[in-house]
Parts: sequence; structure tokens; C-alpha cells
Amino acid sequence: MENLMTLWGSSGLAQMEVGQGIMILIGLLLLFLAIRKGFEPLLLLPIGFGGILANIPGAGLAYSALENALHQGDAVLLAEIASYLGVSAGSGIESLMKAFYSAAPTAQLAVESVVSAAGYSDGMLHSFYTVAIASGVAPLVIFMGVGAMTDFGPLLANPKTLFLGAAAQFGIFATVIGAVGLTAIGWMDFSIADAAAIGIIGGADGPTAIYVSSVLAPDLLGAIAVAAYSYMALVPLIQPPIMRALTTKRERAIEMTQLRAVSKREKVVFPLLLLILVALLLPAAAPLLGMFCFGNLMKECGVVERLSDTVQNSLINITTIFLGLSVGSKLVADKFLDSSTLGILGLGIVAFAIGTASGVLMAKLMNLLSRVPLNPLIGSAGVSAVPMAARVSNKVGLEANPHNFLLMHAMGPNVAGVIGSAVAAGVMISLVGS
Amino acid sequence: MENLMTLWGSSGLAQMEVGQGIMILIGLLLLFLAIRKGFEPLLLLPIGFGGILANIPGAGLAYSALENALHQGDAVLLAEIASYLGVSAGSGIESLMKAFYSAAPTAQLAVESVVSAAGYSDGMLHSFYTVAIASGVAPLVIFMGVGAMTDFGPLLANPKTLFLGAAAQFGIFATVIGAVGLTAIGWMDFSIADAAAIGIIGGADGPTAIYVSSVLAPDLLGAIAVAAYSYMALVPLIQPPIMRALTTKRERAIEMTQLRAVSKREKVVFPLLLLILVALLLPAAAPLLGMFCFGNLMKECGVVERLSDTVQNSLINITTIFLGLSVGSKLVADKFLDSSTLGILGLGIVAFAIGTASGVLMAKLMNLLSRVPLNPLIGSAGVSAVPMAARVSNKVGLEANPHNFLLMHAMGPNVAGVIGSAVAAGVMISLVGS
Amino acid sequence: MENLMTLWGSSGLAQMEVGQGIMILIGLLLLFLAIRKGFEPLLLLPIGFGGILANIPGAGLAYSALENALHQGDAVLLAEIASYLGVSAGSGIESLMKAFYSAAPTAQLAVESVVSAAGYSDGMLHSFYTVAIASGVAPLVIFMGVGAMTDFGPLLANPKTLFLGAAAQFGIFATVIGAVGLTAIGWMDFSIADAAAIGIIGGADGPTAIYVSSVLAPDLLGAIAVAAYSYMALVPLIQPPIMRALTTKRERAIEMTQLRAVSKREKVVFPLLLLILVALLLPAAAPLLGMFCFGNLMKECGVVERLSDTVQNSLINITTIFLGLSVGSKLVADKFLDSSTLGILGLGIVAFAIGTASGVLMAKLMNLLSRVPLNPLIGSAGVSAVPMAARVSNKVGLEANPHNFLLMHAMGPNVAGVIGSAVAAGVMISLVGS
Amino acid sequence: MQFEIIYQGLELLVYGMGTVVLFLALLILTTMLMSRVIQRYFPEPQVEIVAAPAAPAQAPSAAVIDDEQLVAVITAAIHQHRKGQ
Amino acid sequence: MQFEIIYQGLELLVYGMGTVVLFLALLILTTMLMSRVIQRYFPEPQVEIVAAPAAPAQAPSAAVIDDEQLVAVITAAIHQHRKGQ
Amino acid sequence: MQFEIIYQGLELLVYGMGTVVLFLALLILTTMLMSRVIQRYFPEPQVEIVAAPAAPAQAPSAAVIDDEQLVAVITAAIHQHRKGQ
Ligand code: NA
Ligand code: NA
Ligand code: NA
Repeated sequence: MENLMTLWGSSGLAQMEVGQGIMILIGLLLLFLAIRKGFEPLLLLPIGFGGILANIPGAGLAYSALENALHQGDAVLLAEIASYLGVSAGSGIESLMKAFYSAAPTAQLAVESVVSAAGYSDGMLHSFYTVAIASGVAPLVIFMGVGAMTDFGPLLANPKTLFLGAAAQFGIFATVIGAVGLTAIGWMDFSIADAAAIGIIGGADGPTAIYVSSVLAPDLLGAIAVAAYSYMALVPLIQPPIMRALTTKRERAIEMTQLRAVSKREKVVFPLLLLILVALLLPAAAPLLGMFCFGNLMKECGVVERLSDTVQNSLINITTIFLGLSVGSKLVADKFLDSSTLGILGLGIVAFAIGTASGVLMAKLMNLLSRVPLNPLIGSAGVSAVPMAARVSNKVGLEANPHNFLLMHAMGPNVAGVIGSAVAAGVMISLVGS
Repeated sequence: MENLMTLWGSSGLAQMEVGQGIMILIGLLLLFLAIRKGFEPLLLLPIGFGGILANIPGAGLAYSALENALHQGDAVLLAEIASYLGVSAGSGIESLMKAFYSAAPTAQLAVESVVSAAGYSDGMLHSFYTVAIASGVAPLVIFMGVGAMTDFGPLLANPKTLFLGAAAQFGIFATVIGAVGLTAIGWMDFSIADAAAIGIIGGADGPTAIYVSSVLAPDLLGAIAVAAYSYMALVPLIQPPIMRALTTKRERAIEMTQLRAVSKREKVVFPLLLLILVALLLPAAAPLLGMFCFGNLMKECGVVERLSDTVQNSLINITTIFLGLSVGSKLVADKFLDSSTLGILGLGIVAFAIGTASGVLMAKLMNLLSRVPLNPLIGSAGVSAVPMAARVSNKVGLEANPHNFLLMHAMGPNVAGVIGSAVAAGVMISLVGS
Repeated sequence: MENLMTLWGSSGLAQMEVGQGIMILIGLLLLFLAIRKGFEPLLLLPIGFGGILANIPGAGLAYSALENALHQGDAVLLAEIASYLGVSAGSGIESLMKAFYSAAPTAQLAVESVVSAAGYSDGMLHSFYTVAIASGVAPLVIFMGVGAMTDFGPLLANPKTLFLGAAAQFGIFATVIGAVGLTAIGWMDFSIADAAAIGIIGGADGPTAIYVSSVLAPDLLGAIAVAAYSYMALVPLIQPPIMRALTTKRERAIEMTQLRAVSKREKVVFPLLLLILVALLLPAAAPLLGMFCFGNLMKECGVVERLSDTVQNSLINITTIFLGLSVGSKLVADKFLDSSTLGILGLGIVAFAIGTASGVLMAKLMNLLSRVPLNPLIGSAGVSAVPMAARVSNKVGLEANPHNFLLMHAMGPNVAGVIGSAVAAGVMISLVGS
Repeated sequence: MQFEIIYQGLELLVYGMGTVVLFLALLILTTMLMSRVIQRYFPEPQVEIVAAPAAPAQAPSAAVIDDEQLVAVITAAIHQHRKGQ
Repeated sequence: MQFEIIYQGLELLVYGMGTVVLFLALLILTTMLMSRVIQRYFPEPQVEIVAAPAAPAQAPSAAVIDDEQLVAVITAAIHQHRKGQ
Repeated sequence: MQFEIIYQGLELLVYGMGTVVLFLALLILTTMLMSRVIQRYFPEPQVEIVAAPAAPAQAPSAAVIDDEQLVAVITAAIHQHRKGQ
């Protein structure tokens, strides 16, 4: 009979909280968007699934051993833990966790020992998060893979498009202002580090957003990653109205001159050039851009094809799976269901819109200053979201002029946007971090 | 001259103990079975090889740094360690290890520091075990791969066969009774947790057995894994006599109606349905079945084929190698050569036999209650051991009726058995664990 | 304004030291050699790139959290750290690090806690090094992959060529004498462990060299790995003059009898035979040779092809990337730019030359004692550097006699050299290690 | 003490086996319901026949053996057998 | 307190955006210089036309979608269009 | 102190080189014994010729270079050479 109570008491239904139910539905929604709507399925499928797993009542998959002990332990255990931390056992999980983080290392050790002796261990997703994201390694490996899949040819043929990639990052910083503004008027409560991490959504680059928020605002990582990937998938809906509003039909019909041939040698030297510039000027961006350049060099140098193949296939796939599940662990109800999440979602779409507009306007400005004609539609590709944004430029261009093929021209600002947001990430980490 | 003694003293021959010699022979036997007899070679080859490595005298590959220090350290070192642990240095390795595990965390830290300063480090296989199995990650990743290789079509076409998968798990619980019975009459000395871990051999599912014993009975893991995989390989020998004994020729000749068509959509929804049921009712089974459903969803959803491919190939292969070597680390002589191992091997085969019988008898019972004819031979496939057990059903069926193709009909209970034993694993962990 | 100073102060140019600039140039040189000259690009490309990353001023990618705190922390932080370690804050980074390593474990814990609270964390390359090399796992996995790519057929057809592989290891031990000699006359300051690690360069086997130096001389690992791989790439330049000088034209023209057929069964049994010998005689070589034999058994047994494929492809490629970057972390200026590096480079090439000569001379000696003719050119292949050295034997042989195809004959001593240097590594670790 | 552990074992048997059966029974019910809903309200234009050409679940016990040939042979045999009737 | 954080945000905007633009401007300059040096002093015999047959940068956002077909269609269209002129 | 380390080095030379030679000598003996036992008592029906068509051990130093072409050329050359005799 006692066992029956144990079983029922340990069942999900008996322990389910409203928030967990909502989060499971949100996880199912993400799966639906990924599978049926094709929203960045490589990331949103694992994230959504991880989100469901994280919210299984009583399973504690997203919690550390200590959190599991605090959630499920009996009064005796809680009292023992609280005594090591020098606080009262009844002060709530959150304040016990805070006391733990600020406790002396020997007290932490004692608590961990007690928790482990009581049979509590880290949840599966918590372990994945620790290894993949808290260490910073998974976003870096993804960035290496992205580097190995990137062709800088179009950028090298027309380097001025780097300015478009720069301009589109304005969305990032404008969003930072938005986030601190919401805080100043009291609607939200973001720190400057939170604001910086939220802004990076406007970089339209998943791994960069995850990397920056793992450093600056781990608690917001779930919402930021979901926003970043969702909006990247929504680029074909978000961008065209803005692009049309800011350009005349005539501008959209501008045909661009064919790109010049780019030699293999330039492609090999470019990642090294970028690396040296990063090394000299912006060390804080070195992990992200270093791995990116390394991946690209492996691809272009032609002598390590077996490494390049593995980086583009099994390594990036394995990393993507665990990255996605780890992000899902941050969709646990008591961290995600917070007014700040709504703020993040709202600010994120503003960031995308401003980035798109800035890119288009910069292209128009460059047209004023230079004789070489530039179709302003390729400016919107500067937000990155490779290769979706470049395709959107191409599609909107074709509407205005059926002979106008902008795809390759838009790939330049598109990959420039990746560099641009990694640079922005470096600046933020170096100015705001710690 | 001193060097010569060092070299000879450090050679294997000088340090070899009888148990190690026996275990090396057992390792060679496992390799022989894997290579020449085709006994589950993907697992038994790494396990056997790991078992040989673990028993190389003086190499200490399966020991932690502390165990290596206790085995090979001089009297001064042992005295220092013992003083930190507050016991006498002469009390033997086993009691020193016990004292270590129950020592205060600062004392543990001090001992580890002393051991490391003396130049001892974790053996290679011990590190593999810690990363792959003690963390729980390797069996879960394997289960994700298994999910990505499983087709639930036959099960969806005839869901009632899930009852066969349920019935066959009776072997698990009957074996638990056997194990506690042997303890009660004093032949063995199993705890209830040990008994539960042994019972799971009857689940005929390698990763489940390893996962459960890593949680409930790590010391028995080697014997349990070897038994589980060996008996899975022996299914074509173990099952047919039982199947024939419990059925008439007429029953074995029953032809089953062709399975209905199953839509893609049902296959996509099924893993989510299973996940939700697990979340609501049995959180303790969430890690195993969650990863299983995740793998299956990746396979069926059709939008993340590159992830699904990697999960079914490089990821599961890499994990299998390290899982096997890690299991091998538990074949170290002083843990494996124990009367309990004989008990485990004996109980394991009983578990298989009872599971097989239960499945067949349940099929006969269902035939009494329903008009749709069911060939009782597919009941034995409910133990899992996919796809071996389903093939055995097919083969025995063909003997009785050369027009009787049971393979696809048996795949339903076969994959149901995987779910069934994962559920049983969850119940056991939640009732017995910690 | 303050921010501007922060940004400029955190830029690379402001923090660049001469040594870092030199090391970045050396990194670029390694990339040039790898890409344009084809010098072992699979390793030298990641090593060179890692070397550049390690020397980015201010990024601290190759430093631990504590080292980063000591390099970049303010006076208050340094004073706090120093007080825990019981030394004066002004005593310099190196002596603070030494104090840390010899401090009590609780003091270490306290320092780590302070450093982490101040926002410092392990650099990316430092983390890679810890996981991949300090744990010993990456060289072992590479060795498993090498085993899975090795064909022992030629060796089995003519086992006496194992003597050539033994003789060529004389280069290793002669170099040890050279290193201790340079120390004795005061030109260098190597310990006996350093000397052993330097000698292993003569083994002409990258993973063995990295494994041994990670155990015996981690500080010299960068220089040793660079020397080992560079000289392996230079084998076609280093060996031929020595081979020609030690042989007559007539000897070089000797044609060898065709190799006998080797059965599958012999190939399966050989790795087990080698494993048993290692287990009985040289446990210290068990990790390296154990993984090597495991890889080879997976390849030859024929029943685990999917594992063998993964070991030879994605697993070895992934490991190679992180191994290379990790080695690069040891090219950080304050560790690499040292007179000892020049000594290591000089001794390394001597080791290769002596090994080559020993192999050739041993072949001539064997010709004196046996009737079966042996072309002394295959002796040089005994240094390993598979398959480069065997090809050099073939090429020099063809010069002397255009009908003389030595490639397959040279593969025997070539793979024997791999076994030989792994044995030498085992002896050194067991005699010199701690 | 000896009876204690037997009692624990029996408890495990009852609750464990009970949970397994209940859980799988619930899974049967919900699966049938799910299939019916999908077949009625979300039918797919193209369906696939499970019985014959679908490859069986491969290797959940990590023993990956190619069943496709076997299935092909069986399928061919079934077809011939039916034709003959 | 409220103005403090707005001030911090503005600082981040100025220094951040400034660094991004400066860094990319420097990258443009050095890239153009590099290309010119290579084209003049280290020319390659065989070159590849970027505009048409080169496959675009695939999937930096980890969304790997096959663009080759699209490129082929576009290339064909361009050729036809030019022929028509 | 200076002689101490030289002495240690010499010791390492003697014991190290000695072990390498002894170990490989033992390996030769046991390998020959093993081959003889297998050839006599467990012969295989089909054997493979090592000298010519077998691909050489590839890339133990992680430098994977395709030797097959080279082997093909050599094999062809040997055949021609033999024909010519
Ligand atoms: Na961007
Ligand atoms: Na089962
Ligand atoms: Na060697």
C-alpha cells in the first residue's frame, strides 16, 4: 500500500504543476513548428524535445543534484543542507540556492557530499548543459562547422558589402537600448548584461546568441535561443515588408554587375587575415571567430579534406543534438515562464526589424556615395540568418525585375553579417562581461 | 641492477594473480564467441577486450587513482592515506576504500591530493567508465540510436501486441523473486537493489540492463551486461524448445491476417504519445524512454535526416566502443570472480526462459478472448532482443507451416518488449533506487 | 572615455608582447608548411592554428582560469590569491603558480573559488588540452584508429623484420644520452624525464610522442610534438643521404623474395598475441599497445565493420582536430620560446638520423647471419613514420635497381617500428615516470 | 530478515508487473484512439503497406543485421503463394 | 539608478557599433589590399567564376538546405536571358 | 650531479634498448610459432597474396595518403617485368 502511494506520488500527474503543463504544450508547439512548418528544424526539434523532457514533473532532468534534493528531499535532508549553508531550511529553494552559490567552497563541498549520499544526482539535461554549453564548447564547435560550410567567394569579389553586414548589426545595439529602456521605465528588470545578451538576438545567428548568453545571462538562455532560431525561421515573413517599405520599385530593380573571379589563394588567405585582425584588435572575439576561421581554413586549404568533411557532418550533427537538448533544459517552467520571456520575444523581433532596415538604408547610402550600382535589397541580408536572408533578397528582387538575380550578390553581406555579429559579441563580452 | 628489478617487478608475469589469469582467459572466450560464433559482436568484442585490459597485472587500467595507490604504493604512502581516513594502514584495501567513501569531503580531497602527488592516476578504463557509464550517458545515447533505428509500423498496425511485450516482462520480476529467494535461503547475498538489477537481464535489452545496474548495483554491472548480451545472442537456442513445448502444432500453424497500412503521420505522433504518457505516469523512465522517443521522432519526422543519420551511425558506433570497453572494466578479477556472478548467470537464463514462456502463454490467453487469430509464437518475441527474437518466431512458424510468415507480425511485440522493459526499469529505479 | 580605454586596453595591439608576435609568425610558418609543402597537414594545420590562437594577446585561450586571473587581475585580486597561498603577491606569476600546485587542497579550492567569482575561466584551448591530452585519451584514440588502419600482413609474412623495427629505436635511447649530455655540460637543463620524452621523438610516431610527453614532460609537449611531426614530414629529405652513405650500390640493388601468403586467421590472432605479450611483460605499454591491438582486431575480425569504419573515419578525425588544437596550446610564447626548444629541435633530428642508421646497419648485420637476402634499405623504414619511410625505402631502391620493388617488404619493419617505439615508451614510463 | 527481503521482492513483482501492464494497456488505448483520429480527420494521400515492403525495425539491441534481403525473399514468396491460390 | 542603466546602454551602443564598423572597415581595406597583392604577384593559372557555378555558402546557421538546384536554375535562366539579348 | 644524470641516461639506454630487443625477439618467436600452428592445424581454404594486391598499412601516423594508385602502378610494372623475362 505504501508502495502504491510511492508509485502514485512519484507519477507525473500527481506532481504536475500548471507551469510544467504549459511548458510541455510550448515544447509540442516548437516540435509542430519544426516538423510541419520547417522552422529551423535542426535546432528547434531538439530544443522543443528537450523542453518537454525538462518539464516532466518529478523527473528533474534539468536540475542539478542539489536542486533535485531541494525539490524532492525530506525535511531532515533540507535541514542538514540549510545548516551547512547557515540559513533557515524554510527559506525556500531559491534562497537556499543563492546561499549555496555564495557559500565557502568547503561548505559547498559538504553540501554536495550530503546530497550525493542521499542518492540525488544531476539530471540528464543538466549534465548535457554543463558539458555542452556552460563550458562554451558546443557553440564554438558549431561555429567551426559553420566556417567549414561558408564560402567567402562572393564577399571577396565585392568586399564593400562588408559595410552592409556592419550596418545590420545596428539592430543588436538598438535592442540593447530597448531593453535598458524597458528596465528604466520599470516594465522589465534586465541588467546591462541581460540587455546585451538579448540584443544579440538581432545578430540572427544561433550559435553566437547561445555563446553570448551562456556568458552574460545564462538564466535567459532558453528564451534567447528560442527567439533567435524562431525569428531566423521567420525571416521570409519579417523582412519583405520592411524591404519594400524602404525602397522604391526602381531601386529594387537595380541590376548588379557580375562578380569577378576569386582565386583559391585569396580564399585560403582570407580566414588568416581575419584571424590576425581579430588577434590584433578584438581578443574577446577570438574564441568565436577563431573557430570560424579554423573551419573555413580547413575547407579552403584543400589538404585536410577528411577533417573538413567530419567537421561539416558527424561533428556538427552530434554537437547540434546535444546543443539543442541542452538549450531545452533552460525551458524548465520556473526559469522560462517569466515576464522577461515575453520581453525577450518582443525585443527580439524589434531587433530583427531594425537590423533589416539598417542594412537596406546603408545600401542606399552607399549608392549615394559610389558609382557602382548596389541593389538596396541585398542590404537586408546583412543580418546574417544564412542563407535564408540572401534568398529573401533574391526573391524580392525577382518580383521587381524578373531578370534580377541577387542571390550571389546577397551572399556577401550575408556572411559579412556572421562576422559582424561575432565582432559585436566580442565587444559586448569585453565591455559588459564580469 | 635495481632497474632490472624494477623492470621485472613491474612486469605482468611477476605480479600475475590466478584470478587475473582466469579473467584474461574469460576475455579471450568472449572474443572467441563474438568473432567465431557471432555472439552480439558489436558489444561482446569491446567487452571482452576491455576485460582483458582490465586484468593486465600491474597496469591498473580499471582502477581509480586511489585504488592504484593502494595496490602499488609503499608503506609510507599507505600510512599517510590511512591517517587521513582515520583507520589503520594494515586494514586492507577494501576497508580503506570503504573508509574513503564514508570520509568527510575534506578528508577525501586530502587523500586525492596525496595520491596525485605520488604520481598515481585513474586507469584508462576507469576514466572511460566514469565518463560513459557512471554518468549514465552512454546507455542513453545508445537508446537514442536504437530509437532512430526502430520502426513502430508493425506495432501501430496491431497495437494489441503491446500486451505480449508486457507479458514477457514477467521474466524480469520472477527473476527478482528468484534472487531474493536465493538470498533468503542463504546461497547468495543480494540486496533488493541487486535483485532488481539482476532481474532486468530478463528484459533482453543491453542498454537498459547496463543503465539499471549502473544505478542500482554498479558492482554487478560486469556480470549483468555479459549475461544480458550473451543470452541475447543465445535466443535462437533458448527460445525454440520453450515455444514448442507450450504450443500445439496447430497453434504454431495459425496464419495471421495481413497488417494494415500505417500512415507517416501516425508514426510521427506515436513517439510523442509515448513521451507524454511517460511524462504523466512514470517520470523515472523518462531518461531511457525520452531518449528512445527522441531518436524515433528524429527518424520519422523527416526534417532532420542528417541528425538521424549521425545518430544511427557515427554517434552510436563511437558510444558502443566506449560503452563496451567501460563494461569490460567491471570484469576486473576481484569484482567479477565471485559466487554472485554464477548466481547472476543462472538467474539470467531463468529470466529469459520465463519471459519467453509468459509471452507465449499471454498470446494463447488473448486467443481465448478475441476472435482475431494470433499465432502464439509471436508472443516469445515480446522479450525484445530485437530483431533476433522476431526471427526466431518466424523460423519456428515456418517449420509448422511453410506458408506462415510471422516476421512482421512478431516485430510488433518485439519493439513492445523494448518499451516494456524500459517501463520495468523505471518502476524499479523509482521503488528501489536510493 | 573610460570605455574607450577599456576597449583599447583590451585590444591585442596594446597588450602584444614580442614573444607572442614571434609565436604567431611561427604558427603561420607551420600553416605554410602544412598547406603549401604538405608537411603532415592533418596535424600541423591544427597545431599551427592552435599556436596562433594560444598567442593572441589578452585572450588567454591557452591559460587556466587561475593563470588568466594572475595575468589580468588587479592588485586586490592578486593580494587575495597570494594570501590564500601564503606567499607575497609581488613574487611573480610563476612562483604564485608553483605555490598553488604545492598548496593544501582546501587552499587550492579557495583560490579557485575566488578566481571564478572574479569572472575568470579556463581558456578554450586549455579546456581542450585538459580533456584531450592531460587525460591521455586523445593519443590513445588516435592509436586505436592507427591500429584499425594498419595491415600486419607484410610483417606476418616476414616476422624477422621486427628486428629492424627494434634496431631503429636505438635513435630514441641515443638521443636520451645526448639530452643528458647537454645537461651535464651545462648547455641545457633537462631532467631525466625530459630527456626520455625528447628521445621519443626518434620513435617517429606522433601519438606516442605526445602520450609520453604528456606523462613525463608536459611543459615540453609543444616543442616535442612539433619536432616529431615536422621531422616525420621531412623523412624523404633526412633519410636518403644516410641510407646511401651506409650501403653500397650492390646492397641497394638486392632483390627480395616475394612475400608468402598470409591467412586471415593469422591476422586475427596477431593483435591478441601482441596483447598477451604486453600483458605478461610490459604493463606500462598496455594503454598504447592495448588500444592499438583493439583497433587492429576490430579491423581484422570482420564482424564489427561498422565500428571499424567509424574508428578509421569520424572518430579519428574528430580526435585529430582537438589533439592538434590542444598541442597548439603548448605553443604559448612563455612556454615555447626557450632555449630548450632549440635543444629539442636539434636532438630530434639527431634521433631520426641515428634511428635510420641503426635500422640500415641492423639489416646489414642480419644479412651476415642469414642466407635469406635482405635489402638493407628496408632497415630505415624501422623508425616508423608510416607509410612515408617505407616509400622512401622503395624510392631509393628503385634508383639502384629499376626492377626492385621494396614497398611491401619495407612495410614490415615500418609497422614493427610502431610497436617498437610503443614498447620503448612503456619502458620509459615505467622506469622514469614519478 | 530473510522474510523481509522476500516480502520486498513480492512487492516489487506486484507493483512492477502491475505498472508495466497498466502502462502498456493505456498505451494501447491511446494509440488506437490516436490512429483512429488520424485516419478519420487527418488522412494522408499516400500510405505505405507495412506488411510487406517496409523494412523491419533494425537492430534495437545494437546488433545491426541486414534484414532487407530476408524481407525481399519473404515478400516474393508471399506473392507467389497468393498467386498460386 | 534608472538613468545609470540607460547611460550604460548608450555607451554600449556607441562603442559597440563603433567597433563593429571600424573593424569591418579595416577588414575591407586589408582584404582589398590582400586581393590586389595576390592578383598581381601570385596569380593563379586557373580561376573559378564566382557569380554563376559556385555553390553559395551553405547553411552557416546550421540549416543545411541544398541550394545547388536553385543555383542551377538561376544560372540557366541567366544564360537564356543573355542569349536573348 | 652531472654524472648522476649521465648515469641515469646510460641506465635508460641499456634497460630500454634491452627490453625493446628482447620483447620484439619474443614477439618474433611467438609469431612464427603462431603462424606455423595456424598453417598446419587451422589452414584456411582461401588465402590472399600479400606481396602484390594487398593495400599497404595506411597512415598509422594519421597521414592518410592514398597508396592504392602507387600499388597499382607497381603491380602492373612487376607483371610486365615478369612477362618480359
Ligand atoms: Na549577424
Ligand atoms: Na524487453
Ligand atoms: Na617507431
